[in-house]
Amino acid sequence: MFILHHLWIILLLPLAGAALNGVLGAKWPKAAVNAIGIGSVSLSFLCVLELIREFVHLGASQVPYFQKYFNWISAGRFNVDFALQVDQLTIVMLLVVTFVSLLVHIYSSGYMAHEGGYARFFSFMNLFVFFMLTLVLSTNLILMFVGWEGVGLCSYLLIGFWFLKDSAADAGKKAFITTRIGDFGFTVGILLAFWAFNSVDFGTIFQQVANRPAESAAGFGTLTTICLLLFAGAVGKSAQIPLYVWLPDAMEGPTPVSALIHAATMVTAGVYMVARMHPLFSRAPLAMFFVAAVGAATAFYSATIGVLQTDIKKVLAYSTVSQLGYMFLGCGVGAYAAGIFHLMTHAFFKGLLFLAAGSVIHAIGGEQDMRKMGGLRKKIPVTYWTMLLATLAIAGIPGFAGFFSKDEILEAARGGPHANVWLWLLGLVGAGITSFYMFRLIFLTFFGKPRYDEKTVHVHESPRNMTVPLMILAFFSVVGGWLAAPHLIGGTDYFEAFLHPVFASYGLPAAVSQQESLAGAASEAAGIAHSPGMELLHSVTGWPVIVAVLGLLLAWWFYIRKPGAAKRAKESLGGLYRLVWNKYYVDEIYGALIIRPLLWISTNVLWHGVDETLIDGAVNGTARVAREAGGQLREIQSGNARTYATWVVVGAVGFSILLFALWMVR
Amino acid sequence: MPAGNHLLTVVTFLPMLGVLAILFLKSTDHVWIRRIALAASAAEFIISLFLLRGFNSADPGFQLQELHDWIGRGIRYHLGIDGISLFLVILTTFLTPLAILCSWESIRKNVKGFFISLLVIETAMIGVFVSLDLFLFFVFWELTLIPMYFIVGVWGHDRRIYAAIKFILYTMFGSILMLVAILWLYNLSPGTRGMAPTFDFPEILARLGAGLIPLSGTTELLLFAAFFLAFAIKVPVFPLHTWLPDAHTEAPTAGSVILAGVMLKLGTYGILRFCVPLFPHAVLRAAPIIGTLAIIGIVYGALVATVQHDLKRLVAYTSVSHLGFVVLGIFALNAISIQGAVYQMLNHGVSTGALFLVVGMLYDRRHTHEIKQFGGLATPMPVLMAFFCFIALSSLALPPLNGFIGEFLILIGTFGTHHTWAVWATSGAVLSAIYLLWAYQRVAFGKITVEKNQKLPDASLREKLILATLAAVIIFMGVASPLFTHRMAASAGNVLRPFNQMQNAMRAKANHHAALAAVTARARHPEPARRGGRSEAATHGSLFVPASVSMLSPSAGLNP
Amino acid sequence: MTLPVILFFICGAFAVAGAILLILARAPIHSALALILVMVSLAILYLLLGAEFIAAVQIIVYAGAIMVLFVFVIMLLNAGVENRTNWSKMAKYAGLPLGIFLLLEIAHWVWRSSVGARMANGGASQAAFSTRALSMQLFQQYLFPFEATSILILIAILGALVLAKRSE
Amino acid sequence: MMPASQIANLHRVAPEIVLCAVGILVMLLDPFVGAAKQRVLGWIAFAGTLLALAAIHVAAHDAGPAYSNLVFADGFSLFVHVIVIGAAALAILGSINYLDQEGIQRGEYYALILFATAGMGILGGANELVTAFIGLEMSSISTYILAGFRKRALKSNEASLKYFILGSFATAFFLYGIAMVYGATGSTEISRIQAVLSGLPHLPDLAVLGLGLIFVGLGFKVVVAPFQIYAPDVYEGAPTPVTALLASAPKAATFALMLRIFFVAFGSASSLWFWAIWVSAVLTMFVGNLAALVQSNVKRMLAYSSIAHAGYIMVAFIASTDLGIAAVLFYLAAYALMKMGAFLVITHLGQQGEQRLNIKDYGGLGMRQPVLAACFSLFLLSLLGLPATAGFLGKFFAFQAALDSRVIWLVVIAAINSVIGAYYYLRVIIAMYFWEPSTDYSPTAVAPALTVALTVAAIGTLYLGIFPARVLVLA
Amino acid sequence: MVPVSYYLVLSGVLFGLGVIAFIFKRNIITIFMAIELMLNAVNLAFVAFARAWNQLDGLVFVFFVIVVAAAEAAVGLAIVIVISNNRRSLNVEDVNLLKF
Repeated sequence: MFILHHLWIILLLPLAGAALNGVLGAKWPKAAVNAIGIGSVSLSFLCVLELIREFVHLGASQVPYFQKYFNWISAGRFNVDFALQVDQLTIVMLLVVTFVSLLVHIYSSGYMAHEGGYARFFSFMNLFVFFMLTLVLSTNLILMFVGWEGVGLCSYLLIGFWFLKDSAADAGKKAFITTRIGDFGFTVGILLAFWAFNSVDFGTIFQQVANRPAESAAGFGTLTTICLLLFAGAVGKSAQIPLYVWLPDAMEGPTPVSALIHAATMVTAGVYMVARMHPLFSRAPLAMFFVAAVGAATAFYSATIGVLQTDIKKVLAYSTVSQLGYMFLGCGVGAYAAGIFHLMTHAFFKGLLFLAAGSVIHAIGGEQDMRKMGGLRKKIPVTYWTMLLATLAIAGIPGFAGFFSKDEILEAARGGPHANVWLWLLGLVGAGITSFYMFRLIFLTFFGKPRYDEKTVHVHESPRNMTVPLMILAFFSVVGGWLAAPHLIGGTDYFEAFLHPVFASYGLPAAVSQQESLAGAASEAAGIAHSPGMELLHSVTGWPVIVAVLGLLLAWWFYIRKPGAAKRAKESLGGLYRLVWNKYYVDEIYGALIIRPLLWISTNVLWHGVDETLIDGAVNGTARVAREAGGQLREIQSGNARTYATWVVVGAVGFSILLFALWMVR
Repeated sequence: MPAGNHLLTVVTFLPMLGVLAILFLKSTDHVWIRRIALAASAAEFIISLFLLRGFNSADPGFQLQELHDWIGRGIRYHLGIDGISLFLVILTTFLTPLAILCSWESIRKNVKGFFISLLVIETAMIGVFVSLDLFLFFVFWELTLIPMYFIVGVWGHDRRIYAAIKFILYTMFGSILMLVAILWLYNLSPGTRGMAPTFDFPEILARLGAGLIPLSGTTELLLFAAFFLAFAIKVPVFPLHTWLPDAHTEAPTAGSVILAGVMLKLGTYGILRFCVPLFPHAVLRAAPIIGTLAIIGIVYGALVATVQHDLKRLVAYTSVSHLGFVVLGIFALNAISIQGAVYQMLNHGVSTGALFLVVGMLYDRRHTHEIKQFGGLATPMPVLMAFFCFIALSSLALPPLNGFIGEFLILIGTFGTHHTWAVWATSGAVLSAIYLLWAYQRVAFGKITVEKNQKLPDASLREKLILATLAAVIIFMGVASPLFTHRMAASAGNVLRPFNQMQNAMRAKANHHAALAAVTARARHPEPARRGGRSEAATHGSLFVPASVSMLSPSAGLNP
Repeated sequence: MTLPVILFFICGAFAVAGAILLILARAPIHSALALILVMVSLAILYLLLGAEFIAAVQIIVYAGAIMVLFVFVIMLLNAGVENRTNWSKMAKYAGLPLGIFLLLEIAHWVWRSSVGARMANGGASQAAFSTRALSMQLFQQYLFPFEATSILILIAILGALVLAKRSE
Repeated sequence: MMPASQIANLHRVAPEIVLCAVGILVMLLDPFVGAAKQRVLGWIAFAGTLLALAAIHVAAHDAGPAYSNLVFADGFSLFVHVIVIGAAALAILGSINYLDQEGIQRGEYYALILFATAGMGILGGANELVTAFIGLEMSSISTYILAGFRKRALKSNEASLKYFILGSFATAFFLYGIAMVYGATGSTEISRIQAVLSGLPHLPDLAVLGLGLIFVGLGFKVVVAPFQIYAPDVYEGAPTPVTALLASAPKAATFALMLRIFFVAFGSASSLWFWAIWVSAVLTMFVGNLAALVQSNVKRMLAYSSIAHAGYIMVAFIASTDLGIAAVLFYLAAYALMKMGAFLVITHLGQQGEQRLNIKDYGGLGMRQPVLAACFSLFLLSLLGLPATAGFLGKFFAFQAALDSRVIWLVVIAAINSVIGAYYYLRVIIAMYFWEPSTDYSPTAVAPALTVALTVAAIGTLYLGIFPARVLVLA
Repeated sequence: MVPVSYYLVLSGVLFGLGVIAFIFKRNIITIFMAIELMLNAVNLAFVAFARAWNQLDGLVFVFFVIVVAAAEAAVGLAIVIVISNNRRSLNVEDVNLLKF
């Protein structure tokens, strides 16, 4: 029970690593930096494994397991402890975070080998891990917010890692500020939550809502308001419409960063938060619908953008946005487990995709534009195969991890407690598009003729410390989903079963039962008799699979079979094409509607107008008036004695009149 | 009452010893002048730490009091501290050595005068924080002006004279009216029982509390206005802030540090110490307006800061924004938000002080504040820029750094009494990210645009020392906030006592049912409660019932 | 219309006439003469009021010494006719009305004053003030101011000396 | 009369006697002391003032009415004596080198100062209007002469002339006022007047007229609007030490008389003169401060500022309570000190022929002559009313007294005025410290006599500012 | 039977004329005369009141006033001489170096 009692160790290790590398690393050799950077993360990964071992021994009553360390904030009624908690959900997240980041760290040691600021990079990465773990382990909203903002900070620092590039610096800033806008909602949500429940501890809050009925879907009840506000934070952090704009730009950062932060972990924080707050969300149907709707819309919308991207990383970025959409869709329709499940699988395959993409870029000397690639299949086999597996996974081809998770989500969307057929459709089409652009990516990159200059660029497979992580991740992208496999043949979904206690507790009684009978409900909706074989058959021939395959074929048609077709389609589509090509002009619209007006007003109206003209004008004006008056008064002092005498007489007359007036009044 | 120890007197006047010592030095002997100044302020800091030992955090009243007859006519030499002033004193003694250190080399002209001014101003500021006699308070209050006037006017930059005169006239205008109010209060102080008139603050407070001094609504409002105006100008609250950017831009680094770090707090401290407890009814009547002004200040300051070309001016405007939070926290009249306000004062002192130090270090190297002149500095001076980044983060209230705690406490507390206020204020938090990061990016990131910046020296050991100290404090205050808040809790509650009394009175009148009590509270309450009520109704239609009681009572935080 | 009344009006008329003449005359010397006229007529009024001593002093010191001094200075500096410059607009326009107003105001209030109603001549106790009593009063009751005046005269002498002496 | 009482009489006017005696002595010595040695007379005169200060103690030990109630030697008048004689002493110290530098070193000068002081002493102690009048004339006439003491300087002549004609003009009003009061009450002795007036159901018309005219005369001497009109010219034209004396001492003495007349004699009619004072106080403050804003000649600027200060004193005056009296006296003391100090500094800086009076000439003084500049700043800040200086407490008690008798708006106006005033005092400080040193002149060392004077003034300013208790008790 | 008020009115008139004279004469010497005129008016008033109250004090005052007048005249004329030595004009309006 050592780690359970000393959860803080898991946090402290990466923090220490960050501190060491950050303060001293600059002067150390790479080896030492690696030792500290990677060492700390691997240690905390081991801790997590040990933690799991200890965790399984806990009785159900002891979960979630709390551990309070010290009182962090205390003013009046407002008390926040630095306390950590562990439950199944935490375990999953811990596992994903530490595992993926360990791999990414290892990968980076190869990828960043030739970059300046090596130590800085690792210290930031470690710091990120620290904050991410804080976020996951926290027992109250405030502590969660610490992690929440902390990962944002690290993402800011890492996106802008190559700060000499203005684009990178801009991207970092954009990321931080955009997410901050979401955090505006998140903060207010916390405020509201505190005044509604007089506490910010998950436990206490859940206790209080436990015996509350669900609010009506019509009005903005307290819970609904809180949930919506919190969700605003998630929208920012997890790059959903309308705040997704920062994520594509975030690709300015080094590829490992994109893999770890902008694919596997940080961006999923929103999903985790929603899942964590499920007792509230489950009681706020309106909020639920909102989450689902935003998720589905994003899933579809950014998939469409992904279709036309030519920068390999941008494609992945939009696909990430889209996949996050699926996770929210899952949570939104009440299938939290499915959402988290997808979170995990996505962490594997999307992490892999990014790393592989990085390896590709690494291989052909920093080129990111797919139009300048092609035919790499032979040259970098490891990368190719691993990437292909990941693609199959994300496309949802049966048997691969993505298939299981995405399938669950879509089923829930169709037949779940909060099912909504339109959202399901959106998701479905999105899935099709996903597989299309992913295979487009594969074909453009690895097939066809080399479109790069073979004389200057000599392609080479990446070093071992990069390829090994790829392989490991590839393995998990394949098997990662099998936890749920039995479910296909009517058996239990082990993953869901594992998380069940979390989502059952405080859940609405109704919702829980639906949770359990989810699969059944879904299959009933499909209207097919219960027999393992049929189940399997149905699942593997279900709509998702079909659209996935369609997407694959379409991509094949466009980029292998008839390479010219793409161009023709482009001509025929014209306007629509340009719209999508320019990402629906969203950045431009934001710029024109929000940013530039704001700056203009601040400069001309507020600063020059109010500050300088109005207020200072008034201030200096009074001063001028005083001097003017002085100037006038001194004129009286004409220097002429007769004038003076007259003034004396004026005084005499004036005062005598005054006196007599008062005298007669009496 | 007056304990035997004279710790406070020592703390207050120790710097003057330094001044004396320096006076005896030849004005050319810069080295020793600096050393003595530093030694004096450092000793001052250490001694001030003893306050913590003597301080009993359970006691809400004034402690370590000293009381001697002085001028007579109710004017006495009365010192004392409570949880609110305690840390402000320490903040002062903490920042002054840093200010001295940072002007170690940058001040070349008339070194003697400069350090004397710094020490004098330290004494004056501490005096303001510890004096419990309105007269004494006013004396110190005015005394802070002249040294700062000289610091800005003599060692400042190009438009220093304009800035100096603007600063001093602005402030004097406010304070002179406060003097009138103080005298007026003195004349009222005999009260119904015809007791001896007095300037003694606790005494007056007691008499007011006991209802011995009948204050008509208008009188109270006028008095409040006079006091508040003086403090508002100092803070500065929104429409009265225009002296601040000029003063900051023109002041030398140390001047800005002291000005932003401590002098602005004199205003907020004054509000908290005098305006609120003395004139509760007036406060309740004025709260809506002032709260609005504070919020305008928050957003306005942030927006204007965003578009500044001059780094120092930018930081100055951030002060407007941050102190808007403090004022908001105070006038939310809620135990949490008030503790937050006090805490935020300290944070702002540390963070903004640090920001000004960094800006000053840049100035020492390049002799300009123009952001255009910088750019890409992260390459030649990584360490300095790292500190800059860190400080900026603390200033934009990134958890778990100090700024976050203060800001969040204010927001939490404010939300309890006025939803919309808190929501607006939160937007300020978002904006702070924008202006700070943008500024930081323009200074630190990108390629080096100006040739001169190619090989600027990175932070020297002295500078590293200064900044490291501040960074440490920033983290410490972010992690160990209870060490502070526990000591201020009682006093912060004390500030609200009059309001609780009012509220209890209302409770008594209405019947027990919470909701009804709330309703009557609205009915009997002057403006703010009603406003609060309306706004909240406006924002969240059918908002939760249980919290609504605490929402109405201005002192929700106090009675758990 | 008894003798005192007639006398009063004659002298009063002369006095006022002299005052007006003083204003109108352009040559200082004429003004001086006009002033002497005023003083003499006042001296007569003093007699009428039974203040012989004062009347005498009035003639000797005032009309005699002081005015002689004036005339002497006028001659010394042979001050010609004054050119009536009017650079002081204030005096030009506001002076006369103000002066007249003041005059009338004072006249009005003293006229309707209760004290004024008493009889100055021919009433009860019309014995002339005795110079002896006056001197007693002066040297006992008012000894201190009297001594002070001596210093005053000293100052005057000193001043005249300091100022008028041709600066070396 | 009985010798005992005779002696008592002498005791009670001891200061005046001393002053006059020393004055006469100086005057007599003048011819016998060589032109080179004349400055000795200055020291003698100074000794005389010290002696007079000692004599105040004599008077204090045997206080009471003297010379059939014509003069009083009560605490009040003694306090005024201290102020007046102290001011005279400082002025003399300030003069010694000045006269050398101007080449007008003359015994008469000191004699006149002493006589003037004696006159003011009488003024301060007078309990009878005609006696007061004599005292007034003593001080006035000698100051007329002193004002014109730089005979070759046209400005000095002009100052003297204007001061003289307007002064005697005002005096005539004052005198006519006395006559009216005498007519109304049959007496000129203040205590008797009070008795008569308080006996009457309401004020007789003649008394009202008299009050008005007396206010003209005294207002002229204490320099309140609209009778301030002559002051700037005279103060600017007169030799600076004389200006220092003019600005401080007569004001104090005249205010003392004014207190007696208004509070005692016309105490029953306070509701009448209240508004007269109110109006003139407001006018005075605004005229003084606003006009001072635009002056570039520091001496003239200080002249205007002394007008403004008369206004503040009026604010204390209006309280018409013991608190008010104390406030007035304290203010007078503080004011005398700081004004004297300020003018003495100018005396030194003016240099030969009083040329360097423009604010430009003060540029960078802080670097050139730090100590002197520091002194000057101290006086200016005190005039400005900065805490821990005499000036602040003066204002403070003034406001306090006024507020105590519920004269709120006047106080607010005064407060605002003191902010306006701050500007021009600070301007000088700006010149001294913020400007680059003006190099076109060579700073001259401060003479010992002046040093003593300045030190006394500075220390006094601080002392009154920080430990006023003792003085307050006296006041 | 002449009431005191007659004398008072006369003195008032003289005083007023004195004031007018003071304002309207340009020649410094005549201005002094105006002052003397005013003082005479004062004297008349004193004497009249002395009569009204049947007191000697009034007369004593007159005596003092005359002395003061003499002293003033002496000094004043001395000043006049200085002025006319330094600037060859006796017009008071020429004396305006000091202004504003």
